Amino acid sequence: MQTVTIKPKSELTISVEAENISPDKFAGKSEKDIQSLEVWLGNHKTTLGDLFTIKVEGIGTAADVKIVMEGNFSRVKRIGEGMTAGLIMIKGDVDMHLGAKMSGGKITVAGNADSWAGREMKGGDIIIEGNAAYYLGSGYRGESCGMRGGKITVLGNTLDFAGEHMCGGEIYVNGNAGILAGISNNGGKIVIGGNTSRPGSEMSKGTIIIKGKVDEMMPVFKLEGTEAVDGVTYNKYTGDVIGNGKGLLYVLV
Amino acid sequence: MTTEITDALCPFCGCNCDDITVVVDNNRITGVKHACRVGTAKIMGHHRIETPMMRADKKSEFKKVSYDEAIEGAARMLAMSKRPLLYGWASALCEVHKKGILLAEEMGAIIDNTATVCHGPSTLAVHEKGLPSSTLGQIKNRADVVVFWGSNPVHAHPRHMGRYSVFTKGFFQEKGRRGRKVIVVDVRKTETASMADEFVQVQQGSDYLVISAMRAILSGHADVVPDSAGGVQKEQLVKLVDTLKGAKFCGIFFGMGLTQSISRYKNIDNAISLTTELNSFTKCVIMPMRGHYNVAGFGQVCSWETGFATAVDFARGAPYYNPGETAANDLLMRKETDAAMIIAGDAGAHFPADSVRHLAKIPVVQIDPYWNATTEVSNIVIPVAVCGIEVEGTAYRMDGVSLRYRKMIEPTLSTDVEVLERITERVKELRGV
Amino acid sequence: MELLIKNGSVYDPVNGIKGDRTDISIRDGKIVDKVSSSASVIDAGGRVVMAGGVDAHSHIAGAKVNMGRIMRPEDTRLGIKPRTKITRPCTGYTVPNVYAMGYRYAQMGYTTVFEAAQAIMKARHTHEELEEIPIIDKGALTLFGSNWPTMDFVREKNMDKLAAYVAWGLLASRGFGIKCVNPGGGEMWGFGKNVTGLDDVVPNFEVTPREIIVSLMKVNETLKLPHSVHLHCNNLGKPGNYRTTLASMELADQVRARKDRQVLHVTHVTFNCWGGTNWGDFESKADEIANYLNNCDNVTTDMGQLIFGSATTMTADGPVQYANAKLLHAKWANGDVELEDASGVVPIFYAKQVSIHAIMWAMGLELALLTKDPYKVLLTTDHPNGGPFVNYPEVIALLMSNKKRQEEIKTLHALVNDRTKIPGITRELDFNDIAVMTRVGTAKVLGLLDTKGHLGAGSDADLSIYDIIPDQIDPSIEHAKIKSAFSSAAYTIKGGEIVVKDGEITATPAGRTYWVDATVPEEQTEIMMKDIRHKFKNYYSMNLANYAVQDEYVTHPEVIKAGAIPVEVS
Amino acid sequence: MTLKVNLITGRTIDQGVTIENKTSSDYQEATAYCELNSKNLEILGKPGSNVRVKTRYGDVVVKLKENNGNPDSIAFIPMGPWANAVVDPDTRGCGMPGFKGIPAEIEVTKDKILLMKELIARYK
Repeated sequence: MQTVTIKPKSELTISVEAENISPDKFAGKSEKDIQSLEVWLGNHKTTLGDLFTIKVEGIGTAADVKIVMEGNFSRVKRIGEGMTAGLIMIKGDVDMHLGAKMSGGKITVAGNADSWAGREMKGGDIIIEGNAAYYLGSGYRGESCGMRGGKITVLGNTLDFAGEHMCGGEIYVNGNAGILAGISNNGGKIVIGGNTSRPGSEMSKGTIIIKGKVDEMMPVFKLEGTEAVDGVTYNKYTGDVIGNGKGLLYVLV
Repeated sequence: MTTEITDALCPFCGCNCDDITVVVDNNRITGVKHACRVGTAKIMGHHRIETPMMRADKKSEFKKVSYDEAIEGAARMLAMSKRPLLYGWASALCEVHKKGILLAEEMGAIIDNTATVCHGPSTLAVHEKGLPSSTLGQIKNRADVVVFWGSNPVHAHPRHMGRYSVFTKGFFQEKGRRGRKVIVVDVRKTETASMADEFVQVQQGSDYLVISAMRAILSGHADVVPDSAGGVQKEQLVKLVDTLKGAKFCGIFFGMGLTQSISRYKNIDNAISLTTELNSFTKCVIMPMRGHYNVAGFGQVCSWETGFATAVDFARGAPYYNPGETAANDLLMRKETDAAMIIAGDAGAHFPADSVRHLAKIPVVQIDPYWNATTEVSNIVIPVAVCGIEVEGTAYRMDGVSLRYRKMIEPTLSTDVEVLERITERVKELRGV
Repeated sequence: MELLIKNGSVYDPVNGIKGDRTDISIRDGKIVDKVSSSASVIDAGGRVVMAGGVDAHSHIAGAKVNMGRIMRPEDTRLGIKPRTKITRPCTGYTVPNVYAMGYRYAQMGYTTVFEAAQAIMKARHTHEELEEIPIIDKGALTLFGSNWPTMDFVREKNMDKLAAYVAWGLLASRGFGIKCVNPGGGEMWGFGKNVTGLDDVVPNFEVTPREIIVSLMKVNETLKLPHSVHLHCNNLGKPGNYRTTLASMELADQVRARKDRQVLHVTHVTFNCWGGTNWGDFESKADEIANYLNNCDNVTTDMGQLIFGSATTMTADGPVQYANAKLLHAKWANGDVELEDASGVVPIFYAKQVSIHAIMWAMGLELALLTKDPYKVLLTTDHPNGGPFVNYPEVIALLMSNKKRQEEIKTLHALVNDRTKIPGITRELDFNDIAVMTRVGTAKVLGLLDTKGHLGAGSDADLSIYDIIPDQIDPSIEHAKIKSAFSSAAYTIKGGEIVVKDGEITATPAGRTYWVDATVPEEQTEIMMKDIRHKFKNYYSMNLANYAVQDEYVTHPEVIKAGAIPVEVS
Repeated sequence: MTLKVNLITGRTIDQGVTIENKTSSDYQEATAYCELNSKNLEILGKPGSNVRVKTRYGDVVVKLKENNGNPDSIAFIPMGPWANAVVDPDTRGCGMPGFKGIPAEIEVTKDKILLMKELIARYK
């Protein structure tokens, strides 16, 4: 087991690009090695040790690495980007691109996550106890696939375009989602505990379950009757009909 | 001595009219023919900033300084910055854009243009769906159905309908206006809507639903479409789809009604899909009504130089692009920007209060011929010659056709290119590159 | 400035040098017979030396290339490289930015590249980009095949007016030669339709593709243009189109070349040698095309080789792009130009297990290997249609190694065995053949053999040294080494300057832009211009005065004189 | 009296004519107003009277103007500093702030319309 504890040295206004905060990058490294890993503060190249206090106990492979982040990381982007294993526990807020392209391991956030959390995620687990902003588990500009695997859980709310271009994996949002959740869903599963609007537009595959209210339904779904999922009765829709999509949209009756 | 310049180009809107006659008397423009009111006003000119100005804090008055002092001050301000923003560019020529991108590279800056509050979302939609479009002459020669969706050319592009889309005659459209059906889709009954053959009034923010309903109808799924969508009766939508399908050539022109309302770029994404799908039945093209005469040019230059159309972040030496993260308002709203250069665009007037509030707090250098709202939040103001009137160079029309602007009169001030070259040289020295 | 390249294994087919150890002398950007003892010396150490690569068909600049970039940020983010002290930042794989375009060609040892299509009305844009592409020399072919004046003059059978229009169009676009894409189809696409063969009549213009092609070939020869007509055949992208391609090639017999080159260049044949009647019985007919080429001497072609992975298709063939977008459910850009043809851009992913793609992969190779004379089949990927140009070394390795081909075939959809001849072809090309397909042949096809494609005295000092010692390598077995050596030149020398060393850019001089200034009698131009003025007054959306590309957009011009009347030598 | 509206902003020809002349009274004339249809307008007063437009994001005083092309409860302010005092800054992950579709309240006021310079001075 290798435990790495990270705390901010000062309040940040400019976002730090810190894809090096990842079990894969820390594995087997000493405190000094980790402190000297490169991060970018705007156009200024600096080191992790320059911006954060870092403590390391033990040593291990990526799967054995546990990164504990204490404090406000709302200006630290790309934490856990591309990680394949291990654990990151963030006891505060985080900036954009949390766990982007990750394929394994687990990230937990006690606070809120900014946009693009779990972007193009392939596997692993992200749990956000607060809110997530825009483009939760989405794709990158122009790509046809966003999230492909893994699981994202948000205990609070999320904003627009959650699960955009999802090709696989699961997103669970306890609270509300903004507009166009699951837009262009190509095979992922999205469950929204609260309310949303215009869900499932252009979906071709996959499932979206909405346990709250849908403010505005897209006029592109065919009502197939009602169906019970886990003991709850939903209106079952198929669509988006424009592309003869085979998506399933369940909305609480 | 009075001379007349014919076939001159208008440096105002994305129509880039190239049939203007300008009367010049003793290096002064004394008359403009063929241009619209907006173009005439721009070409005839306004009150100008005459010399560079500086001030230590934003609340004090400006002091007149030399170009040398202003450029030195600007370079020092920018060289110190960790998150500089270079914003504007729409009223400048492509030659200026190239210099701007080079400066952004040298400084590790973010460069963004006014499309970010205009057709930036259209670019995001093009990433999703492409852009089935054409040059404007295709509309002129062929279109028998013309749709203005969330755009109001009577106000924003006064000669568009006359030159390209509605009243003009063309090879296959000998009757001009009488041979075309004009449809306006908008929230308000605008002056353009009043001139249309059909007005489709949508509920504000509901264009996305309307377009999806039309696509469902077009693909033979009218049965799932409810009685009304986005405030428009299904009956009218069915009729509208029939009209578009039945066209020989249909041109759709969209504006801020789609880019700025809720759903943002997904509105355009959806409209592009509608256009693509209409091509199974007829010929249909779609085009953004670009605002400034060279806002499109910045997108072109930035794309070939960096690979990305706008909102490019050079902080790490290689271009990175992600509007929502790297666009001007994203950064200003998050208060990340620590110095800004605003050039050929007026962030002070056209950004939301929160963004302007941040601009008011950080060092700002402005490069512009005119005193505007950005001047009010600037520390250093460097006046320049007016591109397209006093400076020659390239601009791109809304349909992507590039045109060369000739000089109408000789400039009396430095040009954007000269100022940027000097700032870049000095920034390089200061940053020790 | 003098430079001596000693001890290279030189492949210079034009001058009869086939791997012999030969010294190359360079002075002031040109190859000379001898240099003084004070010349700088590069010891090639027995490594392969060839003239700088010449590419006659690649989409490197202009409206549709930039549309490819704009619509594909997912491509731009590939191949990202920060700036260095010498180089600007690089981005993109299938649609690189202008800097990557120049650097990557130079890194492969290429020094001259021609953009394959520009509409006159959008030529200014093409040149804006060409100006920004570092290092390489370049030029652009101008589209004429669906232009209204072309069709009007063909209908009137007035070859004088057509010749005058082509000459004027080349000047207006600063173009290098006549590109003809799906002739007639571009106009019909204006109303969403297409032609289906050489004899369809284009409505309103009452001409056929056959008449357009033959007329353009005729005026091409009247004008004695350096290059021939460069044809993208009708019916591209449709199974069974090899018949149209053969019929188009036969048209070359109707016209006699007035220069020492082909009458017709048929481009990216991978997309035009399709057999079968639908996607189910789709098969390669590359052998039929090769057979035709083996029995004719007035037509040349290029491969348009398919490369597995991501590609961005872009062409003036508007209707085929719409069909592609529909078939692939892909994003689609369309760029019709008033009175002047169409265009479209569609991304594609070529997958080894898709039978159509596997068969197409074989087609380009079959064409190159079954055609006896390498001068008749140039090496291209029709960048970025078949795949990005950075994969030329992969194609070279495939052509030089049957072993590599067989290894590759094993990974492909099994139909490649039944629907193509590639499994049974054992021919392996040698360095001399490769030099022809990538240098000499291309230069000859373009009509630039005076100064490009060879290492004789008087030629441009453009050359490349590859880290291959011919007598110490068996390309058939060591194909990976071949690929890697051609990917990353040991030296690229452009105009006598070392621009690449050990695969890294060392200097970024500006390249030149070739264009053709063809003269016709003034009265002939004046008669033709009456039609043109009428079209600008009534149909174009811009004024004639603002149409032609100004000198400011070609700051390093290399003007080739041609024309219907003798050019006075001053 | 307060009127609840959905606020949109956008170009007008006069805004275009004066856009490079922002210190002029013509520019203020062209942009510092709010259009409502006559039915909505009557609730508040007469064309030409001053109103305060308030949103979650700020407030601004502009002149009331009649435009019967507006449907009920749609208010329009030409793009510019006055409109931008009250628009929604959220770029919704797309870089584009909310210039259209902002819930707003309009009330009559005796306060004067700030000059462009004064309006921007509020941000310093």
